Amino acid sequence: MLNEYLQVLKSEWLLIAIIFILLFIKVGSKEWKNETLLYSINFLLLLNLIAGYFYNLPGSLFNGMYFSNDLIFLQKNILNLGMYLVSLIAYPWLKEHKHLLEFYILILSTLLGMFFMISSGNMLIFYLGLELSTIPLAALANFDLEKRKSSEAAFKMIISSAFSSALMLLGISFLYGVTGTLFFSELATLIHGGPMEIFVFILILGGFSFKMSVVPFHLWTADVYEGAPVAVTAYLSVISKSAILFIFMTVMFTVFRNLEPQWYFMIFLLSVLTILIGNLFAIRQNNMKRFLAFSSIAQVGFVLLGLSGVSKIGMTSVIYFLLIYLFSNLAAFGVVALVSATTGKENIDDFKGFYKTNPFLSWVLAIALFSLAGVPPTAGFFGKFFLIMSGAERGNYVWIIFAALNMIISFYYYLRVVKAIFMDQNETPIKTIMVPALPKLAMAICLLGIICTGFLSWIYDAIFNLCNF
Amino acid sequence: MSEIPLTHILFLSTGLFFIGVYGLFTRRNMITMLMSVELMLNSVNINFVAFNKYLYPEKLDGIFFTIFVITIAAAEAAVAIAIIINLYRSHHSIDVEDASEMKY
Amino acid sequence: MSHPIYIVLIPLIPLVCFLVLGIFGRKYFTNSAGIFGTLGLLTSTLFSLSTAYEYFFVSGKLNGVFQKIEVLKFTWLEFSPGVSIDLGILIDPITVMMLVVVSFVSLMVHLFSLGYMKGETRFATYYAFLGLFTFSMLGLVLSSNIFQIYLFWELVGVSSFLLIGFYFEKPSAVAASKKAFIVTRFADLGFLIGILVLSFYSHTLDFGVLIERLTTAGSPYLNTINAASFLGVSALTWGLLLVFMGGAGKSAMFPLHIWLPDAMEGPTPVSALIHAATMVVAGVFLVARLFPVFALSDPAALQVVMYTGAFSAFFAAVIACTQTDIKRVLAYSTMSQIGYMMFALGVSKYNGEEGLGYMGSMFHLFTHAFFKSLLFLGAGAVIHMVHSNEMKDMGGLRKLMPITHISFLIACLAIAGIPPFSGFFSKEEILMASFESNKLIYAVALLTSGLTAFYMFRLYYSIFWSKPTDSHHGHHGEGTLTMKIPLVLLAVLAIVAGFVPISSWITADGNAIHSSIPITFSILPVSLAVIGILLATRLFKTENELPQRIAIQMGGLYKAASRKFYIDEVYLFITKKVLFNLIGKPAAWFDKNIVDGFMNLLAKLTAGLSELIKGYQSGKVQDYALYFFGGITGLIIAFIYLWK
Amino acid sequence: MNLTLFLLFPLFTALAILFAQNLKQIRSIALAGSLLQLGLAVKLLLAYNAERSAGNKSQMLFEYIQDWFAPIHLQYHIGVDGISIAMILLTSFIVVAGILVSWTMETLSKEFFFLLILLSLGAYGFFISLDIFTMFFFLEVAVIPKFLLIGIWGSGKKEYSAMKLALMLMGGSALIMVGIFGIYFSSHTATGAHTFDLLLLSKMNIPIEIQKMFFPFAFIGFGIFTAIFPFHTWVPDGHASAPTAASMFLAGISMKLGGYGCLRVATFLMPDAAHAYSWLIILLATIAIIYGAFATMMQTDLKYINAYSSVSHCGFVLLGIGMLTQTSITGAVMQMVSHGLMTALFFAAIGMIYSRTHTRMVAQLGGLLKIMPFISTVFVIAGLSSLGLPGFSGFVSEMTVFMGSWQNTDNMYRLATILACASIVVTAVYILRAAGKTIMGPITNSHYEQLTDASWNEKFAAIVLISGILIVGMAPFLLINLIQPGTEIIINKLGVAINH
Repeated sequence: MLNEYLQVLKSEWLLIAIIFILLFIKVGSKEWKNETLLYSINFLLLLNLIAGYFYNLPGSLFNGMYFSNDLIFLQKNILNLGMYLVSLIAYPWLKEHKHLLEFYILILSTLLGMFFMISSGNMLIFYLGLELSTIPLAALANFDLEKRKSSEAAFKMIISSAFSSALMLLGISFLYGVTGTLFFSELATLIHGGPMEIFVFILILGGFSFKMSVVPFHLWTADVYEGAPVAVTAYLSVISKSAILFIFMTVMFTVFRNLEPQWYFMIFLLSVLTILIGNLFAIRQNNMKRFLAFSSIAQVGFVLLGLSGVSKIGMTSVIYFLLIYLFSNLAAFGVVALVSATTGKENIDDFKGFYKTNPFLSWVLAIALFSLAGVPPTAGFFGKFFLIMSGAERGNYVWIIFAALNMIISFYYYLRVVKAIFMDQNETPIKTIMVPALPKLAMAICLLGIICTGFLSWIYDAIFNLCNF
Repeated sequence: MSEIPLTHILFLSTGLFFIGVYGLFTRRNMITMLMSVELMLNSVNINFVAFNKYLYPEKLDGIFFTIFVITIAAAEAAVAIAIIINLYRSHHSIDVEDASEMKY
Repeated sequence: MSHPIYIVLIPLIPLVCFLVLGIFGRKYFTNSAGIFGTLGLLTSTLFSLSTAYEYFFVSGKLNGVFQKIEVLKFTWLEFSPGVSIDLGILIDPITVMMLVVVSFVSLMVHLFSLGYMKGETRFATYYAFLGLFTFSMLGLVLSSNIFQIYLFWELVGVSSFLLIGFYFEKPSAVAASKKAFIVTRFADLGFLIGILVLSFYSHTLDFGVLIERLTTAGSPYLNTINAASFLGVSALTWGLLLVFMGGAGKSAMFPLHIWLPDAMEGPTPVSALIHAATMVVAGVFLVARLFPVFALSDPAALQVVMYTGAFSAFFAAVIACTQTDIKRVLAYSTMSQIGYMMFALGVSKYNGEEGLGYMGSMFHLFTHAFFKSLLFLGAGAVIHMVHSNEMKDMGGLRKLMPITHISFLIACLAIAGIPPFSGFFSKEEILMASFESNKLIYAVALLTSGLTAFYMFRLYYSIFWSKPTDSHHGHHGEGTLTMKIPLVLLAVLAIVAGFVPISSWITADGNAIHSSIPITFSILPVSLAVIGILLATRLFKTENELPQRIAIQMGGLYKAASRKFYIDEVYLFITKKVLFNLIGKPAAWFDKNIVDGFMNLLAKLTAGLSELIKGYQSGKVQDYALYFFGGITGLIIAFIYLWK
Repeated sequence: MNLTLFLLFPLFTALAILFAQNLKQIRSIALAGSLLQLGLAVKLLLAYNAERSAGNKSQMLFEYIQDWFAPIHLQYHIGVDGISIAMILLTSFIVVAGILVSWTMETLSKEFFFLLILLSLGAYGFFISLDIFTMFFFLEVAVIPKFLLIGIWGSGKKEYSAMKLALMLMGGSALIMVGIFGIYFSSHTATGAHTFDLLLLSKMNIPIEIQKMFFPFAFIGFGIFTAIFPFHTWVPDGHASAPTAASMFLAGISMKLGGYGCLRVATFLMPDAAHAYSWLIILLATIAIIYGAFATMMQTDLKYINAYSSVSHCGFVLLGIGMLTQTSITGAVMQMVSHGLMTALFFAAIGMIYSRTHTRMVAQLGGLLKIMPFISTVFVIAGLSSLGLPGFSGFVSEMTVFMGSWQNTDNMYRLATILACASIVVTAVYILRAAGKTIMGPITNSHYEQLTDASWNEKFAAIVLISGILIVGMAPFLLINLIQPGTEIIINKLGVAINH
């Protein structure tokens, strides 16, 4: 029995353990050098990542409030991987930072929240996880205390997330009122598409859309991404997004399964809007982080498209895409983080002539962008292709053609950056940057992921076999 | 004494909620905005409690939920206030209009 | 047959010359190229002569009729079953004759050029091109397949292009070569489409089969092609006329003749070879090749051929009277003589005695080749000496260059049709044939022959007489031996060629024609010729102002004639104004602004749209919340209205 | 014969280039790699002929199937027939020549050659794959190298051209993607599963209304790659701005990807729709031919001249495909090969001239024949073959297209054919204009006189291409016999389409 509590909750326990270790170090009187701390923490995270693959025991606890299965373990592993990479690329920024322990404590607690969220079987746990994964992030967004933008971002984030969770709670409360239960499994059977349920669903969908930054609930995204420290932005754009998408899929496919025809229609509207607006805004950005923010918004539109084909393929494709997206986006952010940490430059124009001085970083960034744009031979191509394909299965070709045409726009702005890097002339290019070991490792992993994930079809097959649709 | 029907309570909570929404949209002062959010959360709490009491008295899910909501609201408020204070340091104002540098 | 081996060699040897000289000439054959090419051609000439002997005297006849013999054939490019380009060799009287003419004249030209082109920097290249041309021309005449003939047709065109543009530094030469190529290319377009039409209905490209299928009355092919019609004209007529268009282009028939005079920009021997003896008669050859079809199945098309030929003959003669550039005079006379051949074909019938015109045409082709190339080579010699093409720079050269003078005179007499020179006989046949079939044509022919005599002797006198001999030309003599030999040889042929018994060899249906022309018939044309000569003598033998006066008398007509009746201007208008300004420019503009502009417009629109909606991200958190709320309500509304 | 080698060789060449030290090593590696490819291609040809003469009647030879993404029945399926072999040979020829002409690429040479090889990899992959997904994959692989090649090493308004090319090609792929999905989801194998497999798809009959819906996507999509009117505007800018080798690859290879796709995917898999839309294809093709030719006549920049003439010549490809007779389709394939070779040769010549005179403006050039005879000869040969002179490849392919087109008795089709024929006259006009001005005529600029003629590598490159042109032009039956079986199958499918 106890053993079960240990194993089913293993991932959470590990995180908690790490968090406590860090807390002890924090309260401990001994002064640690940042270097050593960072290396050891990254080592711990690596262990955590590796440990994630062993002794996974599927099961459900707290009479169904918490449940976990192989797919969820996989998702947690993906998040762990992301966490590890983020902490690697955060290295140049944290090296001089005096609060790095707090940073890790907070960010790991958000990860913990996400774990609980994605393996929640009950609205309560889900809500707790959601908030736990949000509130510390707001604090993190403000982590560069002296930066104006940083605090503005944090404020925007906390307020709007509070608002969104309030609306979502309203929905949940009505749901409770209608059905009298908060358990997913029971809800799934009790919902039959009555008007009240639709209303509730829309409220909850709004909450999700806010977190996934789906238009028109996305407006906080760009500002927060721009203001927050790069590492946090990366974390936001990849990990919390993936986490929320995981749970969103579960909720959509289990709880609101009976509303499927209705929500297909809504997802259609939202996705079209998201892709279009995301692209249109991305075209005109100059700040790298803001640009990536909007591009990630557009990506979510595609994810919705893939998700809309309510099928095992669709589910697989979404997870597969998120994995690839994690590699690509983190590679891009890795470069941006390094550059902004060393030179403080974050604008696309600053990257003009970047190739002359930093060929390696340029290639990493370029390949990452190609992968985001979905160009072969990078994995992004496979990810996007399968997403759209699983959407196309429904035969809604308006949507498909729309998405396909928008790929051209997205292609344009990704290439714009590539053009700046490789082709544009610049008399004061960014000076040659010496890449530290940890970020280099991160980039290497990301590149490996970008190149290989597409060709290694067994990854896709594995996900497919795990998907319990 | 006759029982207060559920609808009354729901009216109250809904009203409360939209007062909160209105406050959030109109108030310029960040603290006030935060308070309006709390208002909304509380209206949700009322919902939960009411539903629990009137419709599903045999279980206590609603009540529990309420407790958690209150807790989290407190945490949220704490972080938010901290952020606002920090923002005040840099902006020397807690007027939301001033915190709109990043746009477009 | 015992032919094949060396018949194949006849065209191949020049090809080898071309390849060797073209690739290595510039390095290794800077001086020996001429010898190399000439020897090569000598061998092919010998081969073709022996072929002729073989054919005419040994193995050509089969029970008294000359056969079409397919020596060899292999499929080169199969379009669809049955319809394929086969490279083959077809031997029949006209082929053999052309073989002899082409290889011989080419040999003469090779020989002549040894002296004429001496010291040219691109001497080797010149001989390479000559080789290429000879190869293509021989291939053309040997073709057994209509598409094969088209193939060599193009090659002939390009080699003529290369040779005309040989002096590529001279813009005029470049322009002339372009003109020649493009005009003939345009004509070939007709040829090509003609081939498409004919091949589509007869399901073959092979001459033998094609002719057989389109001539045997009541054959399904013939019926279908006659049944099919476009704009009220039967497909057969269309096909033949389009093919004839190709022929007209190469043979400089009106109105496709404009390239020929300009082509004189090329080296003079080249003009002698290509633009007098061989390439320009390719059109005649083509019509002759398809003659059975013309004659048996489609007289209408033949009529067109006839009238075109007659008109061109006369038209060119008139212009020739007014030109002052001696090569241009010769060019127009060539055009006029080819006109003769054409309408001779036009007036002819297929069978037996009625095939006189055909025979005459071939006869004239044969004789004309010799005296016209002689004329050109003579002119070349003159130009070589005077370094000018203009009559006014010449005069009184007879003492300085006696051999040239004599040979030139012979040639003039021959072309004027004075007995017993070769031109007389062939011309008689033609006149006879036209007399029998169409009096109008006969009249035109007579008139033309008179004019011919006149302008030829105008030319002759103004070169060799008119002025007193001035010796400043005499700095170098008449030219090398290699230049004289061809003149002499050709002169001899110009005299004796008339006695070759063409009539018993080359006829439409292969049977010999045994018609003798009554001496009385010859009186009229000969006397006309003599009158022409006398007139020329009166006007040009000695310098006088009579010609100017007459020119002024004639006024507009003379001017028009000397300006070649403004045909060039018309063409210029069509190409420059219509093609370039009315089609080309708008197309380019449209592409740049409309098509491309549309693509750019899309980009601009996208950018503009994103600019338009940027305010939506206002940076105020309350607006964000508001939009959030709006999104929720929007979804609800959308759901209520749009769903179901 | 393992076709995967066609992917591995370029791959390893590219990797080797990454580890090379200096230009010398890089280019020698690249050349070695490309020569190996050429050898491999020839070996493939021989092996193919051997198989066929051994009586192997199967549609595709050297097939190899490997499950890839099992859940969606996606396979790595490769194999070749005559058509693809012709294309592979073309590619290998051009790759060799392209590497040779960029022999002295000093700036960022490593990246340059790497991208070139990558481009060729995409082309090879495209031609050997028998699975629509993999085809699409390789088609897009080629896009990015093009973008970078033009944008980094190009000239003139290179960024604009590169971006335009990339976006328009991306638009093409977007359309193709939609078309592919349409085909995929309307396919049902024996097991009821969907499939991307070309051969399986060709066995099953896609419902006609679905064909009619998706044929335009596929055809126009691939058409954009082969410069179908009105989506051809990437061609002039792209070719003009690209460095020589890139122009050669673009016009010589990647425009052929489109034609091949139109044939293999659109027409072959959706024959009914092909019949239904053939009038449209022919219309667009004819417009492209005529209008491209006339637009060319107005150009003043040699590269623009050749680019627009490519538009016109690729019109023949589409015309041949649209006419839907075996002869015409065979002609289309031949035209692909011949146009690939001669346009590459043309660009090579232009590049050589440009690298010496530093101008491509017809007006500023003149009398080059005197100064650089070899290059000028190459230029003239390219010109003559592109105006369809017998003995060069242009003639046979164009004639085949014409003969095939004429087999359609419909008057409008006949008119289209005649217009197409007429275009060869216009071609003559602009080719001779260009040649007459640049090669012939007086020398316009005195300092041209001390310019040098072609260096050995340039000569080698030119000779490689010319020999290709001559082989096709002199012995077309070789090419025809190679192609015929392939086109026959396509035609049979089309015939079936008419009947049912």
